[in-house]
Amino acid sequence: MFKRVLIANRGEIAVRIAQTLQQMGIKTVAVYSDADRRALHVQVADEAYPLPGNTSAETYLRYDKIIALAEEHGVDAIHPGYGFLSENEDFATACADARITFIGPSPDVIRDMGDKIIAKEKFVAAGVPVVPGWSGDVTIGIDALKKEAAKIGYPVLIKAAAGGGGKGMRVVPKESDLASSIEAAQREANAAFGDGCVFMEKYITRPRHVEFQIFGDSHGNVVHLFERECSIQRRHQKIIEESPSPALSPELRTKMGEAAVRAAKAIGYTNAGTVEFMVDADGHFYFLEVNTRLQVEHPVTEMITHHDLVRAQLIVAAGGKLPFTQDDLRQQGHALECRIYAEDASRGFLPSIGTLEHYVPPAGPNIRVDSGVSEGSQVTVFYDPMLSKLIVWGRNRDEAIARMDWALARYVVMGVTSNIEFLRTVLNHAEFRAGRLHTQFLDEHKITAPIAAIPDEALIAAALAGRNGVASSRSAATHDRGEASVGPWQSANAWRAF
Amino acid sequence: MFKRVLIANRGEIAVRIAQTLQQMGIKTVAVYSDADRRALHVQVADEAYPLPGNTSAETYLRYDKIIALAEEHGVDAIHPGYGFLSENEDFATACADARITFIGPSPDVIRDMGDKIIAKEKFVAAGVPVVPGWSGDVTIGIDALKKEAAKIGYPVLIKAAAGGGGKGMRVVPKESDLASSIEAAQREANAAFGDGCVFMEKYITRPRHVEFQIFGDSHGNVVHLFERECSIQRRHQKIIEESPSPALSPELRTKMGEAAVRAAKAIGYTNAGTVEFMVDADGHFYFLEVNTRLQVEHPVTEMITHHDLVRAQLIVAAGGKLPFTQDDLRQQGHALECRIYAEDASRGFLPSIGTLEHYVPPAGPNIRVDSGVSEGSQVTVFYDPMLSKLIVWGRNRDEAIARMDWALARYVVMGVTSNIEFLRTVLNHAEFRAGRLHTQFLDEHKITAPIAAIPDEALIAAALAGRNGVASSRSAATHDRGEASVGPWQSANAWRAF
Amino acid sequence: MMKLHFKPHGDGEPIEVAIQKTDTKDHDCYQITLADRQAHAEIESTGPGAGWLRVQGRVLPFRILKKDGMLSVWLAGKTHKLELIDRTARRSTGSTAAAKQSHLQAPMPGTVLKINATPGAAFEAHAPLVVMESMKMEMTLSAPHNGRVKDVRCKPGQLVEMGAVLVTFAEDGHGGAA
Amino acid sequence: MMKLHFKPHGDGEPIEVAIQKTDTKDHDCYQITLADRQAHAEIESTGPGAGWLRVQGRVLPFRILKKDGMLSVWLAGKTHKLELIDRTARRSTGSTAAAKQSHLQAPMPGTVLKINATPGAAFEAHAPLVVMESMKMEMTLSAPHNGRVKDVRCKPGQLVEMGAVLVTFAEDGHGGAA
Repeated sequence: MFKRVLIANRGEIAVRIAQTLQQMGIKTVAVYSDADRRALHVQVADEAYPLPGNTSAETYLRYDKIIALAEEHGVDAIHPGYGFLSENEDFATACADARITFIGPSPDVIRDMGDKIIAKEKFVAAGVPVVPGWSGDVTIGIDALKKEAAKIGYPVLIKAAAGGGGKGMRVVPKESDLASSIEAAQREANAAFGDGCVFMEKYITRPRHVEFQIFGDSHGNVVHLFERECSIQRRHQKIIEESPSPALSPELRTKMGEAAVRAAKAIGYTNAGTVEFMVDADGHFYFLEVNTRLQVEHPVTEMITHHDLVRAQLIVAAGGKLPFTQDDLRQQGHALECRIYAEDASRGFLPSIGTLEHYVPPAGPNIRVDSGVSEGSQVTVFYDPMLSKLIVWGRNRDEAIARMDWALARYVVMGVTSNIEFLRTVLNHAEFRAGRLHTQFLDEHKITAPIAAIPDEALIAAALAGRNGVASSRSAATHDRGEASVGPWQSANAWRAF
Repeated sequence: MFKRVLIANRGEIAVRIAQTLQQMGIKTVAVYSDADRRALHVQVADEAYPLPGNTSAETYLRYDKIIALAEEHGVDAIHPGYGFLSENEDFATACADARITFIGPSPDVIRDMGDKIIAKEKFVAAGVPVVPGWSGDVTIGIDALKKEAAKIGYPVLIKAAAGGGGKGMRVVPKESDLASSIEAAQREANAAFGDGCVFMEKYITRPRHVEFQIFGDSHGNVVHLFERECSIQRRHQKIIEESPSPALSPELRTKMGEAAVRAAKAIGYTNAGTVEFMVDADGHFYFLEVNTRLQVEHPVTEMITHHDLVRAQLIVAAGGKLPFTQDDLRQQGHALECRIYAEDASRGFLPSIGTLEHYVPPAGPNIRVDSGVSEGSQVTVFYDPMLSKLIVWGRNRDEAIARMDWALARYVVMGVTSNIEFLRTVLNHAEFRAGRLHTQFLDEHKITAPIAAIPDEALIAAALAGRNGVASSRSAATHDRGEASVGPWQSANAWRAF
Repeated sequence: MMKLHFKPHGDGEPIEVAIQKTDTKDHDCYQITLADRQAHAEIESTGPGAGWLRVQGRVLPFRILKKDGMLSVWLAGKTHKLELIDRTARRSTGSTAAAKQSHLQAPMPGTVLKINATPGAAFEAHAPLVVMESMKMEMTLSAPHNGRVKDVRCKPGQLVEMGAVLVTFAEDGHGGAA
Repeated sequence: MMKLHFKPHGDGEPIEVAIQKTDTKDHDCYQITLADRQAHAEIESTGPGAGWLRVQGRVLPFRILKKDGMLSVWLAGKTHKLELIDRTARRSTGSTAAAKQSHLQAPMPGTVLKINATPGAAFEAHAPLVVMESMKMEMTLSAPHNGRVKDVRCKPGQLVEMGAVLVTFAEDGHGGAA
């Protein structure tokens, strides 16, 4: 097994990977940008080295610098987490050149699966159903493109060939929107992935997003660890995930799992990956794409299988056999994940930046919080505004939902605006409780941030806290150096004037 | 199901019970002493009512007051937790008289099992092996007692007929110590339980303490939820518990589990209970006692069975059937629990009182902390100095130990002295790792608090923190009302003088 | 007796909260008058900006934060924003923003990608005026109402602060050519 | 250059730590001299009494607390207690307790159960003098050395504070009847 592993990432996933590494007796090496100097992922590592600069392009995407640090500090292997360099074929190749193990699939697999058009062809060859669509050179001109779109039938979906996460995606309801949508998608794809290549496919109305966790080793073993339903999305960004999917019969689960494994075997897949499918109202499923990395929502799978996927990644990357066979794996109970974002649902989900003046994640049996921040952390403009993931387990879906709602109601985030109240609105929607999920759920049910009337108790708390000097700001107490700190209540003249 | 349940307890168990109740949609009602006004168990409840006074006798043991509050506030049922009134037959009877459900076994069972002499007789009748001993009227005089002790054979153990938790227990190595030991045990038993009645039994050298979780409903179903090994004890107080026991073969486990269930059925046991056994080096087991309540270490069982024991208690107390059958139950993986005490291992484990200036429990997958305190909490002289329980799960014992050690190393407790470093010393002892446990483990291996040399880094931290004004005391910032708070670093003249 | 006046953030009428200490012992107990409602409340501090209220037996942990002149109160899973109105103060509260917008501001820090506005050009409500990228997401800033561009104060590729004025609007009846 | 002197709590020689700031930028970087050892260290605050050190790449979160004149430093799972020695101070540190004990103190608050001491009575080292109950546990307070009782300052059933003097000892060669 490796002795020293560098985590080429930040935030909650860097913290979570460090936990497994350290519990396996492996030293963890972190890297950090200037903006992340006080970040949690630095504090939990055994060693940490700076990547000067603030933007991703200057820091976490600079694989030349990361590999140089790894070589300088005797690192055996690099875990890329998700995002950043995790699906970068060049990085995986550069690691191999430096004789450092990249914890993930081979560069070839990353390249092929990173190109959605090639990925689709490979899956078609393995007999996996795919969504009808068109791909080719978009410079054929708008008239030719309109013809292709008409063949597929509106609504049509424009997608970036590289990358994922909703960037470079546009739904086109009618022909007149086609040109502007392709242009916008290309611009976004270019900005996000440095590759403006896009393609079109049939837009399936009210599909469910159901993905299968797959895992392969270098001995030819490939298994799946069941599905995750990730239909609750906002602008193609997943926000609530669960397993089992309320939509899958045991037969459909077996069929889809077998299809995922068959395709993964056909392409010689190793390490952790995810095969994403759309499932329509009639239970037909269509291959979407493969993510060649650990997925944000992997804890859902960990909670229903009781296996640590990061640990399995390390074993497989070190040349070992998968620590589980398909027959070992059981889907026990029900797991739910909510992604906690610093964003303001009442202002169009604009990211909210600032200092986490109060940050108290919930805790209790069968509650897991994978957090990238702690009280006093800064949320900056430079990176993704996800603060944490709240994952719960229950014996069944109802119990899991009740536990999640309980936990969200006790999750204190102040200083930045969070999506916690929005998540609770979704979770308590009758259609969500009934399990009738699809990717347009939030739009169709017009779910927005609730506007709560201010209860008397909040006014009483505000009045009495001011009167008693209870209220104070963390930043005032913490970050004033050299001079005596004065609580904000004392300086509120109006407050004390009465 | 009940609508409103009063928790007649405090600390971590009151917090933990509230979590299950609230997630089941049941309103929780807390009670609190003057000293507990700011305690965590008050904050997590839906409603809370004061019990004036500070000592247990004035507050959490005053069942007349507790029942009056329950009646006044429309409570359906009372959960007694452990300790305090949990094994008090009179309280259970008074609840029944007030038509409030007592969440636990019937008063008759509590009475019979509370008297260790009667309990032993009942278990003998059910064919469960017991330790040879003598019980009777100790006023027969010291000479007669010496004769009885000689028949049993030294070492002999003196135990209180009422209660548990190590109170009123004395090991007597030789005849000359018998009189003073009986006197001390009687005095302690009298103080703790209001009943000085004691008995003698054979003291088994190096026994393991292995107990079985049992559960019965009012429909005649009784099951066991496997064992917990609790051999690591200090002054008869358990400090580390685990399941499975490293000592039990599958055959022995089945045999002991069946014996526990057989006896429980014979006495008509309902709700949660624990049958404690001693296991000697040859795998013989002897009945010790029955605890007619939820046990401190019940989370160990929850983690290996994935069942919520408090939830099961509520279902059974409401007249429902057990939510699991013996065949449903599986022992999965390995769970370990460490009890975190505010006590100073370097000063003879004296309880340590004060304010928790820093309190940061560890978190991560498969780590559960049942905590009765939070940062800023007061640890007082009035109650048991247990702060929390740290429970971890692993696929096997080695993984669980590694995770526990990782978690303990990250558990920050400052302001009071904790036993965390002592626990890590035990956990890292070669004999503990080998699973060779027995109840004299700590004495025999002379495990004491480690005396760590001060590392350079601690001196550097102290010097730089003072220089930079990092250090500050929470109490100075929080509890000074009305005047601007000055950090202690600023007021440390010597500090700034250089 | 002490009276405080709060205004809910955004819309809403000011609310008067009158508090009267009822207990001189250790505990902080108060009689509260809130419009026509009365309540007895206790408060206890559990840390900086943290505490609990006890009203009619119900225990309500809260967190409170004063930031940018606004009070945020977290209570039972919801965060409420309030302004404290100083009835004795001379200065105005500064919260009376112009009813009609005179400019388009950056809602958060980010990079300007594209500008669909030229000085003097007319625009309709909801017309996309500026495309920005922030936190790796593209967003379109649309016109709040019909109007005419007065001045463009940013250029593509520019990194702008939150609140930066990107485009100013001509006042009614004024401005450049149609 | 700033020099600080620490004494490990309990036994141990004072240790000098010399610190010299090496960086005038945002980060707080220092050159440290500790006896014959040198190190480069960075420090960052993450909250009240909390922060991390970075020494030779290693990141070490710490917590620090000043209480009763003593510094406690939590680092990598261990808590270290230090005294800061003020070399310029006029007043004595107050930590030089008498080498021989002149009395028996309550090690913590609790109730006195039993007293095995009468004024003038001689006792041997380890003899049980007082039995107390605290936190529901019984504990025996034993004689620290051979000696003679001077005075008994408590009685059974009495609730005593931590540090309360329970029994005083006669000075050497003095005291009551044998």
